[in-house]
Amino acid sequence: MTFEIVSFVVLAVATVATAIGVIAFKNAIHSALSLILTLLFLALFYLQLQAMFIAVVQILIYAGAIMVLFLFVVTMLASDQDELALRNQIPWQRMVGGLLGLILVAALSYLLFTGAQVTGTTASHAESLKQAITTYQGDTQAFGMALFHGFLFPFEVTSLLIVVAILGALVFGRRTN
Amino acid sequence: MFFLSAVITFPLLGGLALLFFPRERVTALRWTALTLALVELVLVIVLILTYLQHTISIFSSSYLSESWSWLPSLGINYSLSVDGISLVLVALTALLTTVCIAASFRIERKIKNYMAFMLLLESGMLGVFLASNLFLFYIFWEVMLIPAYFLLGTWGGERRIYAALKFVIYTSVGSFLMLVGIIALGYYHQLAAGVNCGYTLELSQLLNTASSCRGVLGSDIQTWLLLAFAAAFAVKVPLIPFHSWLPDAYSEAPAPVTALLAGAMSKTGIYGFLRLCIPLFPQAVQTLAPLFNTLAVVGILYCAVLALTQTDLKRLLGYSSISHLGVIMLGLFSFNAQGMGGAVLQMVNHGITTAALFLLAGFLEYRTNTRRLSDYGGLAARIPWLAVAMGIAALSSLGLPGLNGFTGEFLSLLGVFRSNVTLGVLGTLVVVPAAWYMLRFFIGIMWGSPRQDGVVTASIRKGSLRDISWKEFWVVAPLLLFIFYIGIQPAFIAGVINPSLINTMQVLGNAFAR
Amino acid sequence: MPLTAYLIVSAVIFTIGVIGVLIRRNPLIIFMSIELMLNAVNLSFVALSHFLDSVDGQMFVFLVLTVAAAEVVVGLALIVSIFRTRHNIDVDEMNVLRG
Amino acid sequence: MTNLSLWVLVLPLLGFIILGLMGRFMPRTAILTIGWGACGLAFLLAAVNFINMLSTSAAQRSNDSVIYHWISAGTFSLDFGALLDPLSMTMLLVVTGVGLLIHIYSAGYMADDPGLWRFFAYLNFFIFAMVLLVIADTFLFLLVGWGLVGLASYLLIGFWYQRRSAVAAAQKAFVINIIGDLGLMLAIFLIFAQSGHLDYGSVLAHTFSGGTATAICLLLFVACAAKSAQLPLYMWLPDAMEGPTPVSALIHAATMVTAGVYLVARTSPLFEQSSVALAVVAGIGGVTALYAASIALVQLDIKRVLAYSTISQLGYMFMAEGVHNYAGGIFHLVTHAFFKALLFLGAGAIIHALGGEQDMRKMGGLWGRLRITGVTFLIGALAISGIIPLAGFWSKDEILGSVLAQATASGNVWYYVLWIIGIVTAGLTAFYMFRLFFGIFAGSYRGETATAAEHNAEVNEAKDENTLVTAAGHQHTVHIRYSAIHEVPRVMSTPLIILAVLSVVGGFIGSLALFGLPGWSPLTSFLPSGLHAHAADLPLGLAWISTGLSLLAGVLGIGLAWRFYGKGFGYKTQMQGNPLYQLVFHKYYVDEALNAVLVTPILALGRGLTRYLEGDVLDGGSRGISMVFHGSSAVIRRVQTGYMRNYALGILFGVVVIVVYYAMRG
Repeated sequence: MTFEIVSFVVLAVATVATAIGVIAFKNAIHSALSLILTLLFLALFYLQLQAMFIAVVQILIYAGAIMVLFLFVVTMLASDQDELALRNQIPWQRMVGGLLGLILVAALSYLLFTGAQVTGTTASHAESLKQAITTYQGDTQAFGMALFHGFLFPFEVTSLLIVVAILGALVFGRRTN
Repeated sequence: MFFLSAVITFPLLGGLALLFFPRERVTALRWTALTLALVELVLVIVLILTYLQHTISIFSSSYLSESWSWLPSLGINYSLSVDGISLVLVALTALLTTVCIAASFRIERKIKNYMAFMLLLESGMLGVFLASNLFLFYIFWEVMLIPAYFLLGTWGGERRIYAALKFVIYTSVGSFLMLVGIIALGYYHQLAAGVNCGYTLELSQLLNTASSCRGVLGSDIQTWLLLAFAAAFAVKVPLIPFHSWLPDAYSEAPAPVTALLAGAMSKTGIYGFLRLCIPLFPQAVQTLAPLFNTLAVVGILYCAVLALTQTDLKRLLGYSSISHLGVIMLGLFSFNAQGMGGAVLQMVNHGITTAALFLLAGFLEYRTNTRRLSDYGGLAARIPWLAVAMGIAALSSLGLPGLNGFTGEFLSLLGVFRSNVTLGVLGTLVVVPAAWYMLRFFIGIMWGSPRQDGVVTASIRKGSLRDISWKEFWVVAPLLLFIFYIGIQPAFIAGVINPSLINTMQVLGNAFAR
Repeated sequence: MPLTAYLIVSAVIFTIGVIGVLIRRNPLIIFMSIELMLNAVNLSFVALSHFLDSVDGQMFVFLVLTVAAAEVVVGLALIVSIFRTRHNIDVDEMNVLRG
Repeated sequence: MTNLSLWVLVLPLLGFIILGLMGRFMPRTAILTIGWGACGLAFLLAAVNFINMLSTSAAQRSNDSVIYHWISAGTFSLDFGALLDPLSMTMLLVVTGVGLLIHIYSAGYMADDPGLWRFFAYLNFFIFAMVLLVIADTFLFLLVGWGLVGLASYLLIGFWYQRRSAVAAAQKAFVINIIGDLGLMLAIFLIFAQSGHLDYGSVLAHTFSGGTATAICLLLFVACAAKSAQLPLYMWLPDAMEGPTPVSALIHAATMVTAGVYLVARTSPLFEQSSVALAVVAGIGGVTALYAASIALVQLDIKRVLAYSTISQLGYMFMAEGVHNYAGGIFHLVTHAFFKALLFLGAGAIIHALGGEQDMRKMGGLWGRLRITGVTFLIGALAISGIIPLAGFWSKDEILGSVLAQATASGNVWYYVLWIIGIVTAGLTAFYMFRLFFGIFAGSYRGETATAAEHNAEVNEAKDENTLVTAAGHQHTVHIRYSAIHEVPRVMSTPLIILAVLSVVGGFIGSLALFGLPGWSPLTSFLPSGLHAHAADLPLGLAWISTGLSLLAGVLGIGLAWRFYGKGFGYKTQMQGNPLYQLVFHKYYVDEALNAVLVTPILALGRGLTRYLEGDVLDGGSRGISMVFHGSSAVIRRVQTGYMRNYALGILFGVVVIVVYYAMRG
């Protein structure tokens, strides 16, 4: 129990700290590295929540593929422009944004503490997750069964979306003469 | 039965088909468009024959109405029906569209789009005349606006953009108010009829003629709803002071478009008053009748005086058109068989006469490239047959006894006089300035001594000022024919109108005087 | 740990992402902030999936992942092509839509 | 009978349609055949009808037949029908008979005009419209005919449509006639609103309440005053002389302008219900008679003299009708049709012979050259002056007699005044007619010796008159040498002779009671009894006084004219300084006053409204509203900073608001 609390607190602090790092570093490469860390910590959270498959996918796709892409672009653009050196045309944005952000997090926390309770049980049509994990001997298989039975159509639509995105990236990336 | 739908959608589909034509085949485009309009005219004639064989009653005959569920929970159905009043207006629209398309052969630019828009406009107007669901009515009402906007803004004169924008803004402000009115009407009707009755926009149910759900609206609600509806119709007619778009639009649009707008589209406004405002809000209409009557009378005399001094041919005709429409409005709000029957008859007459005048003015403008009255003079010797045609149309417009304009105006004013002597006298007074400005129009062009210089004289020297051609003659010939026919023998059309009119006006109860 | 704790972490990360979008002018970092927001939501999905004992939450996370991948692909391509034409990637410079 | 009367209507219409559509391409003979044929056949049919009618008993003479159903709306239902009764038959004979003579005459008068076909088409159209007016059996078709004769008049006045003065005259005539139509329309509305009918039979049998009857009759009289050129709506008739002279003879003397007289006679049962309206009719008639005669005294254009004379004579007719003697009005209508047509045609012959000259100052001494015209003109002048035993004497005598009878019967002093006006006007009539006659025929020819000074004076006085050269080439004035003046061709002189004969004998259809033949009154006994039954009887002694005085006034007028103009017409330039003369010469400045009071302000109002209310207020207002939106959008658009981050901030703000709302709600 205590281990769980300790690990949660450590993870939470680390995640939040690296997340702040993402938006605080001047250098985009540092931000990207910090983001990778955040994503890894999140994957640990998923593990803690017994979502093995998602945790792996998170690392493979996010930390692996997407962030590589990010780093690639960041290094390609090699933006040595210092953001702070440029004149900030809307200086009040920073303060107002920060203030609103604080209000948001405060209000959300208040809501979560006072109002949010898990009242429902399992959604009626879905099987119990834990039962499925035992039935299918593992989280991945349970996930696969659900994906290819209940969520086949969204899954296919997603694949279509990715194809379109690839084509779009190709079009944008093409050098126009 | 799909017959009414076919009547409405045929021009629309035809117009869409036109768009697939190659752009260069100009002649083929023109003739196809004309053929489409003619086929539509034949369809309408079939409709007339069907109607005439039928016992005359509204909203019951199976051939002459159709209804399909569309969004039943919102009371929205695709339902159409025809009775004597809409029948004559449908016939008028089909006739005028045919004539105006035939008169548009001179249009050179983007002929494909032009013809398609003309046909779309026809569909819109036919839909307005045939719809018997308020939502459908509104849709067709807006459908009219789109082609009218493009026709005006694309093929108009120098100030076409200004005119088109003004037209659209005036019209759409009015029609949005009507939309609000339509939604509110359904709500209040449901409220009045009771919870078991659904929300409905079906005209027959709102009129309490065909339904067990009877809801009578309170007089306050009626008044506000009437004002919302009237906003749309008053702009379209137009009643003063909502007429400011008209002189610009009518003078800038190409002549066939003006003819169609003035001849057929202005009738949709009056039709709205007649078909929706009066039966739906019988008490409010009677309360507010003095308002509409005043606007109409002021409009009649005001626009007549304005027409006296216009220097632009088409503006003069535009103001004269508003002035004459005022007489129709007066007739409508007299609430008796003569006034209202005369008003409907005069809608047809006004459509024919105004269209003829605008078309003839267009022929003239095409020859001389000017609309200024002061450029003309003494042309009767050069273009005698055009002068004759224009003379006939002008005489019909000023209400010469024996021609169609007289028949309708006489009957309307007779009705007005019966219901209110003062209004009758004031309305009748208009014949004097009407004669004055129409003669000024005719004499200014055709009589008097020819100008020594100027645009017109130049076109005479060039030889471009020719008399009416056979093609042009066949364009206006049907209109002139009807000018005589309705003047001499109006009984037929009046016979078609009157039974339906009396049926429709039953809701007015004792206020409707035979 | 109670659900609320996870959700609060999720809310905090989300807010950090929001603030990042608002205060940074480098589009790459704005993009990363958006990723932060997506991941914050993912966290709450997974947490809820766990506590509600349903696989549906994880399914959403999976879909969000794929959508995020597609979004990043297109977004980065956009950024690259903007950089090619303007040689400047300050979002405040991209204000041609000013009224 | 129905068929026949219908053909009287249809034949001229057919003539009009054929000539109108194809006349342009027809040879002269074909045009004449159709034009004459249509009118001639109509006259023949009318005559046959008339003989038929004479053979039936008096009670059966009224024949109303429905031709077709015109319209119905609610309780309003109307058929187009033809009513043939003695009154319409009398009118029919006059219209088609005089019309035929003038058709024949026109062939000569208009021979050189390229628009001959058009002229005959219009003439046939006029005959059609007039027949329609006369045989209509409802007020509505009366109105139709009423409007159509107005149109015919308009077309014929403006026949030479490139002459500015002709166009202006035509427009004026039409608009003033429309005022009359307005009166008639309102009268019809009132009749229908009160009685629910529009056919003569029902309406004339209906009893209206006193005020309504007066209103209806006064409105009807507005129509009559406009059509028959009575005060205050007479202004168009003198200007209408711009039309070709046969038109003036047919429309503006013999037939159309008498439509008002016909209408009053036709609706006499209504007028009998309102003594006020009748008094107005009589009063206006009398005043107009005197007023127009006074203007006629000083006119120089021979057609204008005749035009004012026509107005004056129409005044007589209304005077008769105003004292219940409708038959007397119709009687004068008939005789006037004869002698005034004769006078106009004579004037036309003179104008024709002089190559378009209408100014009396350039005539004189024509007796020697134009013998037939001179003799017939003299007969006409004598007839209108009321010299026994010519037609005018009888009818004028009957009118004056019945005015005096009314005066004695009612004891109202105003009827004595009216009677005196009648006598005085008779004298004035004789004076100006013989001033005209001597001016044309006596003395020596002045056409060749017009001095430059006179010419200038003429140009100044007649600057709005016809000096423009027409396309038709007819009216431009050529000074013709005396020896070159020739008598008009036979086609023109024959109608003159026939009309002269009619002017001599036409009076004998009236009553000869004065001369010991109490049973002899063919016209009165032919006409319905209602048209004379209400008139007061005059004792024989008083009748002799009236007759004698009117005869004396006529002789006196002729004598004075002989005294002043017997040796020829002399234009007295010193008269120009006389303000009274100027006042009368300029027709009491009525046209100018009307222009200043009515026409100019209305046009100014129209221009002002176009510019300010339409332009600045309405157009400007709608533009102003668009400016408001334009301006406010200029402010609001600053919100669109273009910074994407700003928009994101906006979104966040919205999210925070929503979340805080839920947090606050708990």
